[in-house]
Amino acid sequence: MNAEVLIDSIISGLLLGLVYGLAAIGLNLIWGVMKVINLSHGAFIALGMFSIWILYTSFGIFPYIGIIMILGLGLVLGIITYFGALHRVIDAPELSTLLATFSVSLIIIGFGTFIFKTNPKALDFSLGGIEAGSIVILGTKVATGVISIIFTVLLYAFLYKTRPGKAIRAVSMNRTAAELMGINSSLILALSFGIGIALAMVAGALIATIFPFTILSGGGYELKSFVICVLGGLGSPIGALVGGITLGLIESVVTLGIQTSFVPVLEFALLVAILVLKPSGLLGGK
Amino acid sequence: MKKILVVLLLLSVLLVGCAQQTVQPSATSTPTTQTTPSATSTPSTSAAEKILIGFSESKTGKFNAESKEQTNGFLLWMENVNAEGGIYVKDLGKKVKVSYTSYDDESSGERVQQIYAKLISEDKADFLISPYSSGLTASAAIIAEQYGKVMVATGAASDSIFNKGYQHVFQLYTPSSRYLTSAVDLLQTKFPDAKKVAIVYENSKFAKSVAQATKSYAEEKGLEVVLYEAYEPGTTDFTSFINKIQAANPDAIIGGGHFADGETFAKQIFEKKVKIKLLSLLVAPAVPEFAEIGDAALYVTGPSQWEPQAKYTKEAAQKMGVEFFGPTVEEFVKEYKAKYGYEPGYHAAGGYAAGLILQKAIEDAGTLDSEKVREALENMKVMTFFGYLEFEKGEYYGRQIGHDMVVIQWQESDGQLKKEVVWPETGASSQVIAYDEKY
Amino acid sequence: MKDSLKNLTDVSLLWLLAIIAVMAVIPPITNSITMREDIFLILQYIALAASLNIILGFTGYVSFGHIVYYGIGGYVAFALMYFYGIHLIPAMIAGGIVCAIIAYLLGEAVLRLRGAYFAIATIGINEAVKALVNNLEFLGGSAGLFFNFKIYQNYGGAGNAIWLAYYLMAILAIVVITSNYLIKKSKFGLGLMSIREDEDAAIVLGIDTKKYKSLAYMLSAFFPGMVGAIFFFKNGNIEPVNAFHLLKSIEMIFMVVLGGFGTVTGPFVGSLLYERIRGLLLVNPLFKDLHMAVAGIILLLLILFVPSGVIGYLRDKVAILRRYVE
Amino acid sequence: MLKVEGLESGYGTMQVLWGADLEVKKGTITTVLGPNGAGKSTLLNTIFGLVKPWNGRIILNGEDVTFDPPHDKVEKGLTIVLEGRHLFPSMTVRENLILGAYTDRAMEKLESSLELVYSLFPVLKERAEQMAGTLSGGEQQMLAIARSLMTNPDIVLMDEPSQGLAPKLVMEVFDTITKLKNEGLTILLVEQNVFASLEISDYAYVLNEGRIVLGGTIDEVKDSEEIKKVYLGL
Repeated sequence: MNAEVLIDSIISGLLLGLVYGLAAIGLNLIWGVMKVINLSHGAFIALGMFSIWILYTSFGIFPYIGIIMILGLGLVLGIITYFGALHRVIDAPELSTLLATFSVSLIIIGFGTFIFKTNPKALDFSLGGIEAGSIVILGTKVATGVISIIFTVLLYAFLYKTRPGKAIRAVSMNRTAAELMGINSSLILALSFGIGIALAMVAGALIATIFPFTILSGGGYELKSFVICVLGGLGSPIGALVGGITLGLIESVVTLGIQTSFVPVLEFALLVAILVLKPSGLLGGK
Repeated sequence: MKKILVVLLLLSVLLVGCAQQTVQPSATSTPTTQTTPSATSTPSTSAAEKILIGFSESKTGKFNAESKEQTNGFLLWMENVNAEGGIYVKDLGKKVKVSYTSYDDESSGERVQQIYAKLISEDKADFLISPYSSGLTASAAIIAEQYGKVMVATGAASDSIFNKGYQHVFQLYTPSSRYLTSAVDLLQTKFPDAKKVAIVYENSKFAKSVAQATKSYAEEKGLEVVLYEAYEPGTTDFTSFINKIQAANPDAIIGGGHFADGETFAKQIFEKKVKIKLLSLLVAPAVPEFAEIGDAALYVTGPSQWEPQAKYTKEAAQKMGVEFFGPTVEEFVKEYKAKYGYEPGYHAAGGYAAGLILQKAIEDAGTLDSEKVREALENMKVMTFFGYLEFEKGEYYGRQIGHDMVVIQWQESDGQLKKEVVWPETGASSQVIAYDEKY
Repeated sequence: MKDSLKNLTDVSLLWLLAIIAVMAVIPPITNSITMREDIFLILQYIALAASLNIILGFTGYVSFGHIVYYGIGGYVAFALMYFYGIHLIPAMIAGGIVCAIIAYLLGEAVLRLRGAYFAIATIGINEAVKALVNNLEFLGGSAGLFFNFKIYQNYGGAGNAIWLAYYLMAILAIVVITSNYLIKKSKFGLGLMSIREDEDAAIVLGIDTKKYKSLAYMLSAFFPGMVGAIFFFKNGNIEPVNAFHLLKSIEMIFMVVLGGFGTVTGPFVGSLLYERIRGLLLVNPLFKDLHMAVAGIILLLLILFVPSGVIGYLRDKVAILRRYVE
Repeated sequence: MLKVEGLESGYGTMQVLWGADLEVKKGTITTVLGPNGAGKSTLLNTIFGLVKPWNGRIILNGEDVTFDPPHDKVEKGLTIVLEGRHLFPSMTVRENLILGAYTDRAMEKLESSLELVYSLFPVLKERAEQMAGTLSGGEQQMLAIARSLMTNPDIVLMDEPSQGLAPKLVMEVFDTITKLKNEGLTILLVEQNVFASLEISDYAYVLNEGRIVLGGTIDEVKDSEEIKKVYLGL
């Protein structure tokens, strides 16, 4: 092993981690605001992948423009899903929300399998790359990393600078108090869920620009998202990004030292250990 | 709201009613296709009206795509046979038409035994075809064996099913132990300077057994295996893995797993400009969608059970001194295209061949009796559009020993990516090109 | 415990056991293989759902990766039979015991977590164990283990071996349902339910919640371990992807919720209904290609409109049932 | 200004209010007294809409608002200071206050409301950039009241504002309430602290077992046998 390999692995881990982070951010936002573990997260990631695939292959829309359309689509779908599947059970014990979101996942995957089968798809699309010795950094990966950062920054600006963003934060801290301020908490919850879903779909679309996928691909990212959220602290959007980068680095750098197939053992063992020892995440204060 | 509740409740009560019915012998779920009203007595003793073939297919879940192709192939065969009046059964002195019954196994092992038990004891299937994939076939085999029903296994390449003492399971596919050995042969013949191989595989049942066999074969042939490592199913980023491979500096990379990981792996090897003579991957290159990755697919090779360009001809059969049975490759491809609108892949060919081989065995045996048909299969040596087929009689009873893999390579002609058969040399449609020629 | 034994005469348990027993003897009487396979699956579901009910229904802890115990039990028993030729029955019991021990150890850590945190941790445990077994070469790694058909000769042939598995599953289903009932009727069960309603209040009442939760978790792991042992014995091979299939975990939860969370009859009714709904969806020409989506819609409607499950709903609406249905 | 007629409500299947009637006149402080468990908090929560009314009518400024959700009532000039404060702990004091002015109605007056609040509670101005969760108990109560003022209300419902505070702070809270009245606000107060609340109120009602058993001007109530028996121990 030499320095070049190590540097290459760190860069690729970092870029991959940013995508992982974006995939997990929606999950974490929804958890933070609604205290709901969204088991339809993976299904919506897959939906994002197929949306960009349809936009690109059928309508010839440039993927990074398509992402904006998908953001809107995700927002609408998320809000519909909230009122259709979650609104009635939002105050029920977590089992109800777990199963409600899982049933949404079944519905999406069910129709998805019917329409798309489980054939893998890929976007034949390239932005070139940067080369230095044996280090190759792909344009699409860099773009994906940059877009992930942009979306995270935008999300933070939205949460801290805008009126609905502040309302989301208020609702996440204390729903009753938010109601006292005249905030329609149902609308805010729906909005949060919509944003969470929109981010999941955008993440799916971005992943589709770098990796092949099937309708079932979302499941893997959903599980990874759990690990990421726990690493970075459940409920904290920025934590998701940090957790994502941590996971990306673990996957790319640790792989150099151990048998690759042991990485998931490490990841999930870490998930359980952190939950038990430090539930606020690696970064969390308390 | 109240109304919905009531409706749901009624629905539930109705379902409870249905559920209780399971307990009564009469009512069970109906098969997906309507078959003969009832075949109460065993077919071998009565003048059978129809030959019923039973199998489970994966209409949902991860095997959905492959299984669908397999069924398509089978249905085409059934259509063809029935168009000619059916299979000629000598004992009955007439042709008997074929029908089938199938259920969805959801790509999961849980239901397979239930389905095969139902096919045998309730639907009275005369013969069985395996589910798609080795794992599901292994579960089904126990039931088939227990009731002495012949099961033709297609879409199941594992060797390990066949040293478990089964006497009624016959494999169509080249077993996994020989999946990538042709790639090793190809490498040694065409690139004699290449000495170092990296064998990397997906950590799953199928890929692992292929990799194990390939490793010992490569070492036996005097190649140096410089890296032998697995990656997790569902891996999407191979960057570090490829770094590891590059550090070992191989002349060829052989391995892979299933489609998605294979496609990703190939794409990322290209992106990292890995300099090797041969890249040979399981499953992915043989699938038409592999072309979606564009330039990355160029010069990638992979084993395939069957290709439309395959040269399994009557002349070849004559040369070997065996019978040629069923349609020619061209006929099969043409008919399949006409019926489904696209070129068949090997899963579809396997599905057709499963029916074909049963037909041949029944005609040879001249009866529908399971044991006689089994003997016919045991002694069968036949060339078909799918290739030469023969089954092992020894420790691995029923394992395929006749059929060979072809190696395909994605090459360019007129700016279009096209699959070419590059191995075995006798059936090759084009010469193999070194992988690093593309850079 | 004495009290609960006295209550054994209660109608609610008796009719339930009677139905299961009647159901279970039909295949041997009619000698129908199809029915045996159908009912085997239903019995397996009943045993799994009722096991999960102990921790999920009574205690209110959402064990989302509960299938891990089915897989561990299956692997332990399979390995004992495969490597040492041990008979199914002791191997099965060993599988159950190993699961209970693992549940005790893991419980020490994860039972401190509440709500969704616990649910995520159990998913993590399942995935970690699956990934680990995938890498354990002596258990065949990702390829799993595979019986030789000859192994069934020790049981008088494959036919007898499968019947043995069937009877064991029937007995197990009855045992799990009975233990559900005993728990519900006991002081222990009352303690569990107080944890479900308000864990802090339960502590204030002087309930040793730690011990109670641990015991409930061990019990609810013990039975699935044995179920896994029987299933994989009959299946003839075991692989990580089948043994630790997260979707099956969710199926278990679905059955408990469908029938009625925290009731004794619920898991039974839920399993029966679930199996039938699936059976209908799978073969109905209208739904067969969309059965997953239809299942999702049904599940959603259930969660939204009948959250207490079929039994819970009936008990609420039909007063007389309260006396006869537990 | 606010009129409640035959109000019934409860939790699940348990009825708590059994037909409460009361009226709050503009520019006054009205107190609801009653023993523990009489349903005082439920009454306020039902008026505000946090607990759904089962029966009866709530009329605000002549408009029937019985089944309006809470956020709509805020838009119509009603607000509540809940028992237990309900702040946004990881937002700054200033952010808490600004969120108080979330509705369109409140937005218009954001600047003047803020000025008013800072003049009433100078301490909040000093701590404007501090996280709300780090304030002392008394300061948190001030912030809760201040934040409710930010909604630009006509009428403020207050649930036990003095609960859990040191005696000195209790007096401060009651002073504040009087100041609010002087600013022209209408206040409906629920209190355990009978003496202090009677001191500042114009009208009082006595709630017992979910029903209003007595009501009138402060003097009428003070002199009634009922109140003497229950509270004054005479």
